[in-house]
Amino acid sequence: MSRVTREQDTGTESSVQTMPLAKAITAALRDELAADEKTLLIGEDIGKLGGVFRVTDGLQAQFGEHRVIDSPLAESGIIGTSIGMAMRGYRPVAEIQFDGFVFPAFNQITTQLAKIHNRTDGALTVPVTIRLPYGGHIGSIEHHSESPEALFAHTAGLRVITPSNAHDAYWMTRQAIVSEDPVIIMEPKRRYWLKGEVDTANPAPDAFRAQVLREGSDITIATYGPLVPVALATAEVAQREGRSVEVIDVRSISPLDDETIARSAAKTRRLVVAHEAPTFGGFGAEIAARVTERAYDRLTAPVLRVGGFYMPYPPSGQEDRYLPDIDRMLEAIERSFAYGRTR
Amino acid sequence: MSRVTREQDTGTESSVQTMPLAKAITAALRDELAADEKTLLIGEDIGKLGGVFRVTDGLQAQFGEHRVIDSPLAESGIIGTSIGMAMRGYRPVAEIQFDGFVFPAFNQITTQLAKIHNRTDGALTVPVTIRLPYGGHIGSIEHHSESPEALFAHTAGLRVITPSNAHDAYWMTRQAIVSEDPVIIMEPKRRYWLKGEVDTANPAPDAFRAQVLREGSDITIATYGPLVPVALATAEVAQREGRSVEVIDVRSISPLDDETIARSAAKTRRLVVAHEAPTFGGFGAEIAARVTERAYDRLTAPVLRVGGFYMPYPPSGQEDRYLPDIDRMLEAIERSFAYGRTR
Amino acid sequence: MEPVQLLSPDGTLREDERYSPFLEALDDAGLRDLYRHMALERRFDQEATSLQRQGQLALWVPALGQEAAQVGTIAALKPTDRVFPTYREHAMALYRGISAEELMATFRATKHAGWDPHAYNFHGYSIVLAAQTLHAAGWSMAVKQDERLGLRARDKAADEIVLACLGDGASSQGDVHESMVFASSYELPLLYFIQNNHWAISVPTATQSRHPLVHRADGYGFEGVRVDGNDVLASYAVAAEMAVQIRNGSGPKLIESVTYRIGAHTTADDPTKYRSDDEVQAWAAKDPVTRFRSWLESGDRADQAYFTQVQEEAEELATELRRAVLAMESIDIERVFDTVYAEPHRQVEVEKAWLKDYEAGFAEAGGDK
Amino acid sequence: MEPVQLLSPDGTLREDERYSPFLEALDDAGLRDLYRHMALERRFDQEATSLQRQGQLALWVPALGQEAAQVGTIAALKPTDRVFPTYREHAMALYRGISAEELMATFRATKHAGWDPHAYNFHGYSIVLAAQTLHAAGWSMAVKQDERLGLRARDKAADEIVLACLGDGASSQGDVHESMVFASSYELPLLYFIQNNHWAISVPTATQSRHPLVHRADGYGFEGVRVDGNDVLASYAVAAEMAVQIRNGSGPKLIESVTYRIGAHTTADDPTKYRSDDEVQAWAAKDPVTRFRSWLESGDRADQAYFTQVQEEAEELATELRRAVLAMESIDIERVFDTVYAEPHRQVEVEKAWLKDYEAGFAEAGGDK
Ligand SMILES: Cc1ncc(C[n+]2csc(CCOP(=O)(O)OP(=O)(O)O)c2C)c(N)n1
Ligand SMILES: Cc1ncc(C[n+]2csc(CCOP(=O)(O)OP(=O)(O)O)c2C)c(N)n1
Ligand SMILES: [Mg+2]
Ligand SMILES: [Mg+2]
Repeated sequence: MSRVTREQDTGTESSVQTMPLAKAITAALRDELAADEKTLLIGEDIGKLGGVFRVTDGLQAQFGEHRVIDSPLAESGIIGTSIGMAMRGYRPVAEIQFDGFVFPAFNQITTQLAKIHNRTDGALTVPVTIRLPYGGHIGSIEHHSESPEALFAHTAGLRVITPSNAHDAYWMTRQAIVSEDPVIIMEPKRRYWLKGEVDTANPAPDAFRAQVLREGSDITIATYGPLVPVALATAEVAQREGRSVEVIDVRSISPLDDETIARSAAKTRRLVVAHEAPTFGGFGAEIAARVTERAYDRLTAPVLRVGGFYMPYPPSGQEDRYLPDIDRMLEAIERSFAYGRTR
Repeated sequence: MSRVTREQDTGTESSVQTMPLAKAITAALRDELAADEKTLLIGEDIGKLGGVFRVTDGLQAQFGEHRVIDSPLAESGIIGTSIGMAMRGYRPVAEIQFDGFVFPAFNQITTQLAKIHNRTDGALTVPVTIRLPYGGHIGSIEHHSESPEALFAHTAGLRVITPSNAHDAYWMTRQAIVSEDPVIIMEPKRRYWLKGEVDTANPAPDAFRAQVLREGSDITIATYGPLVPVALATAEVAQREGRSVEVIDVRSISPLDDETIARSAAKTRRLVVAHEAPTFGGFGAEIAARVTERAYDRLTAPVLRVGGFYMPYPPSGQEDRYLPDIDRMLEAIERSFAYGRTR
Repeated sequence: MEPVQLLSPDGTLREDERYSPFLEALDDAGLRDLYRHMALERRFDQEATSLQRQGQLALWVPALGQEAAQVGTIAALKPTDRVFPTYREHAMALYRGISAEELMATFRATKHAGWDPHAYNFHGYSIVLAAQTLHAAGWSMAVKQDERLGLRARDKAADEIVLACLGDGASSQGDVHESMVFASSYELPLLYFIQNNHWAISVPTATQSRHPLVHRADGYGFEGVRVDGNDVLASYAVAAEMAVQIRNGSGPKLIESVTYRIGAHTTADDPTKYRSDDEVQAWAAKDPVTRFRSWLESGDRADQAYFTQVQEEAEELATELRRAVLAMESIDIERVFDTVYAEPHRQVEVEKAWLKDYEAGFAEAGGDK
Repeated sequence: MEPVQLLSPDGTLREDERYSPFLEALDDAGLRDLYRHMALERRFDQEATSLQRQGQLALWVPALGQEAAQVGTIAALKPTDRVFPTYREHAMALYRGISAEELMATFRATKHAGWDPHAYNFHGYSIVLAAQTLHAAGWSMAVKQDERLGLRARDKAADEIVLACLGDGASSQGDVHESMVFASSYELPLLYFIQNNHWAISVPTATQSRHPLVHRADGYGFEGVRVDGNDVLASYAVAAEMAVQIRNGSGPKLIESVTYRIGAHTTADDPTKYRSDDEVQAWAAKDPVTRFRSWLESGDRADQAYFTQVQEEAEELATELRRAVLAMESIDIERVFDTVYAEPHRQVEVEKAWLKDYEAGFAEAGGDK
């Protein structure tokens, strides 16, 4: 990871630019393609079209069709051939077009990609990066709004990360690509057009750590990806109501930086975890169980979870009632404080 | 579910027989094949061979090759065609040969089987049962010892159950087949030869509820499938050491009978959850998070989890160090009591 | 392999020993009706596109250019034959009588699927590419099993065949292979219908296969035929010929219908990024609707009054589409809760109740949730 | 399609215009060596079976009967060609120099895979059927990319070809299709080698395909050839001929090697449940090793001393196998922790430390954990 983490501010002309999250990823891909000829992109429609979200726009024109490869329409094929290329020293960055279409590749991801380094006792590394746009609130049709992170996190051998802002998106993408391990980078598609400053000379914190985005003293909200801006907005509202909310961007699902979250929970003594995926069996359960164990004596309420309902992602006409929003987070905060009162 | 739950003890000749768990499943399949001509079995090697575990032994001879169907070697095909048959009114019982080979079918299970009833606003039901032998401790090679229940439980639309004894195996299999919903019945393969009494006239409790198998007053262990006998043995040992352990067989992963577990935890004030799957992101996290929420004011220690490590299932030469056993459960019990002391 | 063509772009009808006899089933009214269905779909499609532009639909997937492929094929089947479409078979869906409202639910995102498959022997659109090809194989297995069980009179069961639609892009998916393996192994009454419209979003067919897709059938030992998908008569005749064989127990078959997607992949797509105007113009010149209309006109099989009447019907359909779409409201999330399972499920019930209480709290507080 | 056969079961060598010239590369020593490798594998296999019976192996997967298919094919490749095996290619593995200890790790369950693929250009056994066919395609894409990048001299890169092994059963998996789609789309230097040994555990090949598997290649537009897999010379010549073409840029090809699994599927299997003794006997009569040995003997290409020497070498190999197996111990779980990731991972580290403390507790207490 040296190249990506060692880079330093040169102090000369400004390395800071404001851009949408999607374009930060484009920039990261461009910079990695330029830095290492063994890095290549593969996926459906990523070439001339630049991907359905235009994240790879212009990259095939710049690097050629053998480095930005339009694949046949076959997700298992995309991941399976990426594995084969990685075995021979390449760093394929595979794009899966939408969250709901990752499942045909599930076998290659779970039984192969995740396990090959371990299976071969370390003889083979498979530094494949999988880019997976995920999450809802884009008003789309079925299979275009899902959040399958829990289904990857449970399988050891994969790293699963998700940025929430442009600067992180740039740096976490680069760190994912240079990692020797397979990394699934889950891109919060409803935030693709969220603008932010990207400093290409000052690396974001380690992609595999959480980050406290807002300090507070009464309660902590830990969330990731698309809900981070919601949590920050919730904290604003709560502030007006006299509650000081600490907001943690979890950033990395596997590894999980439970240390940072538990430290915060131990401080505020209350924790709410939020994600778009259904609560039941969701990754929030892992955070809740783990932090409860680590900070048990400090907590004054159970860790509460805010998530999607136990249903297939509903028709988008109903997604506003399905998705966690400020009100749902506030409700959980209130519920948490109710415990404090009655105890 | 009427046929299966309504049946009553006829009071005439004995309906009780002692048999291994595997044979209880055979009997259940035979009885359902006999009861409904629309029920059929499909899978790899389930015909003449009777399946690699001989669970379907003799059924093709009895019911013919069109009701006990040897399929091509293609798991997505097995589940995908089962869905198609179910759409037309059949009740396919699909066998997946081993836990590790369910992943090629993951797309059909997750994006199709689980969602079709919901997608069609109830117009189509897909009463497919998937039989999935799972878990370790059989001294086998890679991919033959996994526990992927958490990967199914998170997807709404599937029911996931797992019996731990012969009587349950018989009845839960029959209930799975007659359910109008898709059911994944996870069969604890290391317990296939565990004998027990099966009463074919007195139904086991509802397949979708948990069951208290042993009452106790100091702490509860909730587990399922292969670890149930381990938990019962642990309770015996603990008893000698003066700890009264309540043991719950969770039985149903989705739906989860959190009521029964939380009631017990509220009574004993301590809960340990155990499964073979890796702890990280495992289903134990859901039980822990949910029960903590429900019984928060009663608990005197965090819910502790005993599970596999975050690694691919290791070579079986090391499985004894990987798998939760009596000692690991005892250790968790001690850890739980340590909390009680320090608080 | 040259695609089977009966009506050439310049309007001449060729004789073909194998296929022409199948056109005899169509009298002038039948021929006109093919046109009518194509014209209706075209108008419907235009209206849907404009509704999407006006923000009334989440998405639209135009079928422009593929009307002949779809209408010819579905017209050759019986209403009892079971169809498993992709998401672009609007002409087929309308042919089967699916209403504008039912068809648009998916695209207005008010429901995942808008109709009961059993009511039309026509399944809901399938978004995960190729998954439906396995359902079609399973359905076909069940057709054969019904027959064995005597659940339908033997010839009644033997009568039903199944159509599995897929695109050139989807043909690369593993599920298509597994479907064909099952179909050939169990000799299923299944017709694969690949609409090779030259593009899978931005990816040309050559990326899926340098070799004509029709040859995929060779791998499994069943027949495949390439047909000019812009020729409604060839589309009809080839499907009709195959349907007879399949009904007679031939086992599976495959049609590669060579056609062209004139519009964008979906309303979210920008085809100028990946294909030339020349290419689109060249195909527009082979337009299936005008080709067939000219032939009808030239042969006096339809008069001006007929075309006017069809045009009026098309306008009515467009009006009805617009009315239906504007009136359509999303099903409630309560209904979504109720259909996750067919039988009661504890977590679903608890969450549904929670949401009710939660939203009621806002109502009490005068909020709008 | 009749399988290519050069050496008939009765011991006559046929001339074949296309394939016989490829035998010229083999002098008598080369021919004898084919025999030697077959004989070594056979003895190795017997010993492994008996080790399994004695409880020293978790499982064994006999390759008896498939020696010619495997040895002929691998001998036709260069050592630098990359092989992606299934789990039954013991003759190939031994041919490449993989040691008894390395080979048996999987089967003694002491390690998942026992050797470094880079050391032998031979990948670990693949248990999830067909997954490796996609890795082979990806590897082949990388071979072509190396060449484009000039990372190897052009002819050096063009020199490497890839062998993807699979069974008749595995051929039904979707991954095989996707692999062939990629291979044909990108014109990869990839040879598919299907050992059709007539059974996938208890399921006969006909259930996977009523049509000879060799035709699967037709679907993608590349060449497929059926070969008598019990004829080591035909196996060699066909693979050699194809290798030349692939090296010259032909793109992918497929061999269906028709052979028979004489033993059980694995030591856990009971083949009497699904196949007749007659069938097994009929195939035993076509034994590839005795067929070739008779021919070597009859043509004076090898004398008795040679066979005795091979037999001795085989006994030594068996002894070494037994020794190695009995001495092999499982890697420690610590090592498993260390290889889950290539870079540090918090949860893995925490759990590894926890286990250490936990087990240390037993040691202190005088327990045995
Ligand atoms: C499994 C899967 N992967 C990706 C997609 C995204 N996607 C939707 S349509 C499409 C192209 C399909 O092309 P084709 O099969 O030729 O059908 P056409 O759209 O041309 O009718 C893609 C990639 C999907 N729906 N499902
Ligand atoms: C995906 C997957 N499904 C099922 C299995 C279980 N299984 C192991 S070998 C085998 C039969 C394979 O037959 P074939 O491909 O003909 O190879 P052969 O064993 O005859 O060499 C089966 C079903 C598996 N290993 N992987
Ligand atoms: Mg297309
Ligand atoms: Mg075989």
